[in-house]
Amino acid sequence: MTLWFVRGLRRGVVTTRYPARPDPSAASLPTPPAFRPGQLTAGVADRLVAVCPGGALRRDDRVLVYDVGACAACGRCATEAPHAVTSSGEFELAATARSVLIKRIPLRGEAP
Amino acid sequence: MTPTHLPVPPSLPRTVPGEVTTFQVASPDLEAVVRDLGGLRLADMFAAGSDGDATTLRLVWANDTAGQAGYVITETSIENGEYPALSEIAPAAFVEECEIYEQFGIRPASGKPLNRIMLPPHADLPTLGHKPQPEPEEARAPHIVGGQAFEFPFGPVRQVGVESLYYGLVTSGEEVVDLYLFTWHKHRGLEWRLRGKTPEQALFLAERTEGLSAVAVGWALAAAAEAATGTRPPETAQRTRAVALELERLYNHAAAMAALCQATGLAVGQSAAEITLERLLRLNARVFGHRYLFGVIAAGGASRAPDADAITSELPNAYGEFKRTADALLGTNSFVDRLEATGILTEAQARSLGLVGPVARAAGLTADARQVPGAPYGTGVTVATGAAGDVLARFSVMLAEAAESVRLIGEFLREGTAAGVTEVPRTAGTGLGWAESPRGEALAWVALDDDGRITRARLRPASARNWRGFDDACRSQNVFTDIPIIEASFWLTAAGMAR
Amino acid sequence: MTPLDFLYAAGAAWLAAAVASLLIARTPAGLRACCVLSAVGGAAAAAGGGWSLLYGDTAVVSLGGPTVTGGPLQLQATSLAGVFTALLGVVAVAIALYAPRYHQPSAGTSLYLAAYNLALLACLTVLAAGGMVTFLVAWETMSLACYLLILRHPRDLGAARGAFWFLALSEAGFLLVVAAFVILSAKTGATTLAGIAAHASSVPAGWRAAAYLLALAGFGFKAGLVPLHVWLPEAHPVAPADGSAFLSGVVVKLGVYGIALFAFRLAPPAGAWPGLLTMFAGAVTAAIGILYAMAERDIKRFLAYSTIENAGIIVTAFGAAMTFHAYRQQALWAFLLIAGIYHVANHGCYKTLLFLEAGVVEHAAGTRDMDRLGGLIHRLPRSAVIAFAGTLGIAALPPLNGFVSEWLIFQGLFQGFRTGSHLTGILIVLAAGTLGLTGGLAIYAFVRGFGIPYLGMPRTRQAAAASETGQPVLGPALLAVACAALAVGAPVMLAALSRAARTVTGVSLGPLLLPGKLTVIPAHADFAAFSPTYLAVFLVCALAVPVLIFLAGRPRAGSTRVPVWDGGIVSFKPRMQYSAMTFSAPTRVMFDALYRPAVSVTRPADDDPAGRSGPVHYETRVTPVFEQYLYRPVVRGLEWLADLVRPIQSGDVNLYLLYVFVVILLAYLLGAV
Amino acid sequence: MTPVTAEELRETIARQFGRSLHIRTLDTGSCAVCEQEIRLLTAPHYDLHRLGFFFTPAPRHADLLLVTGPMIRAFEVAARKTYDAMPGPKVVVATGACALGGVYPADPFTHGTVDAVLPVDVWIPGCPPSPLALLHGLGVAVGKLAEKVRDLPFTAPDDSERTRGDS
Repeated sequence: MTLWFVRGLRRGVVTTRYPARPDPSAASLPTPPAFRPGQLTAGVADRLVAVCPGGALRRDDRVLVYDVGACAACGRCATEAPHAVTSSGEFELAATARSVLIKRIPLRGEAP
Repeated sequence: MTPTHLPVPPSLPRTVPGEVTTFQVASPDLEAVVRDLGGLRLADMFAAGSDGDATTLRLVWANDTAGQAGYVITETSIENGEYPALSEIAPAAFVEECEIYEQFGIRPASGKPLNRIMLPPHADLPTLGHKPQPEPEEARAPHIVGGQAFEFPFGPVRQVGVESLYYGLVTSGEEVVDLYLFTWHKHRGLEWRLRGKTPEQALFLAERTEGLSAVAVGWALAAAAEAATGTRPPETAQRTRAVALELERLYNHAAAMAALCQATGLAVGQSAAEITLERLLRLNARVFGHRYLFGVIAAGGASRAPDADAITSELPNAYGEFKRTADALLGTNSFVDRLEATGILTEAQARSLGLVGPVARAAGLTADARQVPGAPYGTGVTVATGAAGDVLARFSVMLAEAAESVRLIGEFLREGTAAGVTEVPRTAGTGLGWAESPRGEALAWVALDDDGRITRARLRPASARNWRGFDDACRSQNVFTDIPIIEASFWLTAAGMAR
Repeated sequence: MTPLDFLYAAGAAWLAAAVASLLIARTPAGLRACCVLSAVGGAAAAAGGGWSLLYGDTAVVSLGGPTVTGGPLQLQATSLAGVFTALLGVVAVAIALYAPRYHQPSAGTSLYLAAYNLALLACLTVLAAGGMVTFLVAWETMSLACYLLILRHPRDLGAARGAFWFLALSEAGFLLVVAAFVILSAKTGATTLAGIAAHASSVPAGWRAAAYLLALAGFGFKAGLVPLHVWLPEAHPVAPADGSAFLSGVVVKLGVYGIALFAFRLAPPAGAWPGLLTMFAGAVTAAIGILYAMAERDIKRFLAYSTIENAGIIVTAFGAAMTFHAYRQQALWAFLLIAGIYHVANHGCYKTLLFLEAGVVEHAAGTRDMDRLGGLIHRLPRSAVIAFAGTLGIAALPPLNGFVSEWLIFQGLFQGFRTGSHLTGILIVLAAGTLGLTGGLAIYAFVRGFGIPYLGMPRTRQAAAASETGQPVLGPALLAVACAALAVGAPVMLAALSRAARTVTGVSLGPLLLPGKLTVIPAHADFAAFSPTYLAVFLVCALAVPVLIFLAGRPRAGSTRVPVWDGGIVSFKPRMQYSAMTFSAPTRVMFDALYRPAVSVTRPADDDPAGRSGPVHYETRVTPVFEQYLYRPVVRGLEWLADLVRPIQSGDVNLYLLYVFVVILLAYLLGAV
Repeated sequence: MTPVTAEELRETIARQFGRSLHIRTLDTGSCAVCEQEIRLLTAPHYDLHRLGFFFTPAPRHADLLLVTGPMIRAFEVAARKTYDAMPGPKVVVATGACALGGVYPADPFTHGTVDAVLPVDVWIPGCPPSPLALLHGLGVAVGKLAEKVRDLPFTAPDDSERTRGDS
């Protein structure tokens, strides 16, 4: 046991300070996409909807309906249309209502 | 892979190194062929076919002898819903016999009772073939406990942070008399879902079949699709996959180490192992953008390139941490004593049940899908084996494999890795794919239609194989407090078994 | 007016009950009438016994001239027998309240009741015997009556077997007892017990020791000292519930009484070793008794083994008392005698209670096999409550009575150092250690003995369908009350017992034992002290607190009833509970040297490597060591002897005439000399 | 227990379990990765206990049910039993894309989402949600951390140069 004790002392504290302070390791986590409305034509949107494996994307006429909850952050959409999709960098996504997680993103040429 | 007719009795070996050889076997000859192929390992067995009447039974055999490692598939079309009882000859076939019965309603001729494997007894679920009619009574696994023993019900809701799984632990109060387990609480019908999907779409689910070996299962499925369509992924992409696979092995073995410490109640060791594990997971995130390496494998290649600098800068420290923890554990008697002579599986048991991975290698077998000649591994993998077949042997095998993984990652990075995909043509075909997951050989077999969509996909993660050795390992035990240790040393998932 | 008069009344009532049972017990009303008679007798006996504690020994009364007993019927109510007599009375009343609902009126029942009342009478006579012949005749009558009582169902092979075990061992014991008495009366020239006691000093130490050892063995057969205990687990299950209750509650205690008679009253053997030997025998009996109880799943066999254990505890106390006497520790001598007798009373009450409840369970659920019962607390709530009281008592848990007497015994043993001899002190404390182990195992055993049948969910359909309508309640309830009284009223009981002990030992312990009103001190003020009464009151209050909290908090917390948490399995089967045998598996593993268990497993995995699942069967059987390695050889030897002497029985008349002639000739020759 | 709105519930939780909330996990068909992340919450790097959260194996002692997986229909009985076995007030947290309906549709095998069977109070997206995300979710569940996602648009300015995530 002394062996373990000494090892523990030598390693020191590894515990994150989150949520008091941000945690650097969050930078490399996969995060859900963010969309560039300017690049989102209906065609692009349809391609994204088609490629999304989890059914997180849906096109509702001139709006891209994005369900953050259903998104697995697999990155297929970003691969499909790099110019229109980037990474949101958000990982604190917990919501107290399911509806909060459903985002409506206007397509190009539409007022939000 | 040209189907040839197999003379009976043939002369071994018939496996072409690194290749998949396919034979047509007439249903009457099947029994003789299985006897004759006994020298090989029955790696998998599954049925395919639209609706029962034209069902084809496929047996996948693996040759594990280094240098000539390869696979044999025997195809047999089943008439009149019966086939010879292969589990009488090769016990490894039993679980698959039960699965096939549940899914296609065709059963071994012996007429002996079958276990309930996939489909829960209290639900009516769609199946791949037509359902067994009428709903079989004996398939409900008559677990009648008599005399002075009682069934210790364990699960499905078990301790915190573990998967849902049910043990029926038959005990006399002290020793383990018998043990059986159900995983159908997690049956998600994945093989049923994969029908009609393109390989690329299928990968999304394949990675989530057994998330802790996402790369291996994904790779196996991708490789199956590539074999079916004759696609050759770029060498660099192959090596990328291999880097991901070895990283997966590393973090899984670290996790197994933590689980072993937890099972033996060594809290300090558990913390140390978890620190190692977390560092490896963060490394994964830095290297491939996902802690569990989802989305690395793509049909026809790899969709992400590894961050080589991250590996070269971080992996040595992380592995050093791993190594120091392992050494400290092996120097802790209270830990090692619990592992020694616990959960023994003999080589004979491991062979007859067709076990794979560290479990089989700890018992002295050499089954390792990385030995199969071809990209990216070539023949450069040294397979670590043990002899004792107990938990300690499994642990040692895992440690040796971790070291080997680090070496391999270094080599692959030197030889060059990159993202890159060869387009998978939309053509019909069938193909077998494999990859050595941390738990052992993961297999996948797909049949594609002319549109390149899956008509039948068979996923066989290592867990689907190794659970069947678990109850034997437990039964070798005289106190049931050792079961958590055995479970940790197997390091399987219910998700992979249930699919 | 003396206690003896009560005993006459009791005897008369029981005699009447015996006769009446033969005549009128074939109808329910008649059955009740007989039981009323029997109860009256019981009440009288209880009163007489209780009084004789305070009264001291009465004079020896000789009834009639030469009677059937071959001499006058000599009677005497002694304070040593007082507790036993009172216990006999209480048990008789309880059984009388129980029997009418337990038995169906029938010819068999009337015979049974006759035998039972006769047995009561015989027991009373044994306890009130003033003369040696009276004692022996009564003793033998008791054995025969009990034999008939065990043979309630003569057709049943098991019953015959059990009854035969009982009779054979009783007779063997009887011969030894006769021998013991003959030695004493020959050496003292007295035939009354009082006379023998008076001239005991004239008996050479060797003869005293011989007499005592013979008595210890002889009465040991009845008291169930290991290895003379084998009849209990055989006879108890086959007798009717009240019959086995009587056997355990009274008959076994008479064996203990006999030992006490020789150890303390008639001719106490000289030296320390007889005491140490007795103590050793008692400790071994206690440990082995409880260990075998752990391996039983039949409630009655289980209780029978626990009776053996308790007899062992009592005898240990007596042995230690004798040892202290040998070392001139008169206070502890009397103290341990009191403690032992107190335990007699306690065990008499709760063991009778438990046997009666076993009868209720058997009638309600149709089986005595714990592994086929379960959940009875919902089906038989009254019976469960009463049985729980008895269980607390026998597991020696406060606030009930078993705790008091065992505490006294332990306090006595812990003072082994007062003997001054290191070796003896260590031996006594070792005995205490053994009793400690026994006590622990007893709690374990009775958690099992109550938990498996009464708690959990029913394991069979019969158990699920059990109902307590028409089941007897009063008798066991009375005993439960007696248990509580013996706990709370411990000071009173101890005061009376110290009076009795003064008559027997001449040591007046009163102030030493009970300095205050309710505080008990184990013979030496500087050692320990406790108050059973306060403890009982305190515990009851302590238990009341959570109840009150619950009642107080109930209205606010909107409580919802949900099923037991079962890990979320689809169907929770009764087979998934601890069973009696699995619960005691750890002991079986720990003490397998004693049990020598034979295990047999059948499971599909053994013949089918593929892992095909199927029915699993596991059996473990404990080897009956004593039957196998001790009694079987003896029986074989007897058979061999019988074969040897068979030629004498040729069946030839002339040969028999020759025997007669030779005998007469010898007689003449002897006369001539 | 009397039905309360999620808001009241969270207040109760924050008041009653502010410093000691006991968590029971429930796997309704996950791929074993969410379980791994949950196990890591007690690992030194994240050390859940410092925030007053504790894991308990017994639902009887649990205040919060951390549900992963798409709610297999065959598992529904067990899920309900577990929920019923918990004393009120209780919080249900659906964890991971499976539990939120992102991987499996509602079909004969699965319900597809957890809230089809249990009344979910907090949703934690992610496949798998990293331990940090889980910590945040638990903080939100007890009302100690703000739910940021409510105001996140998930849109990016067009003229921003390419950031991480484009490959």
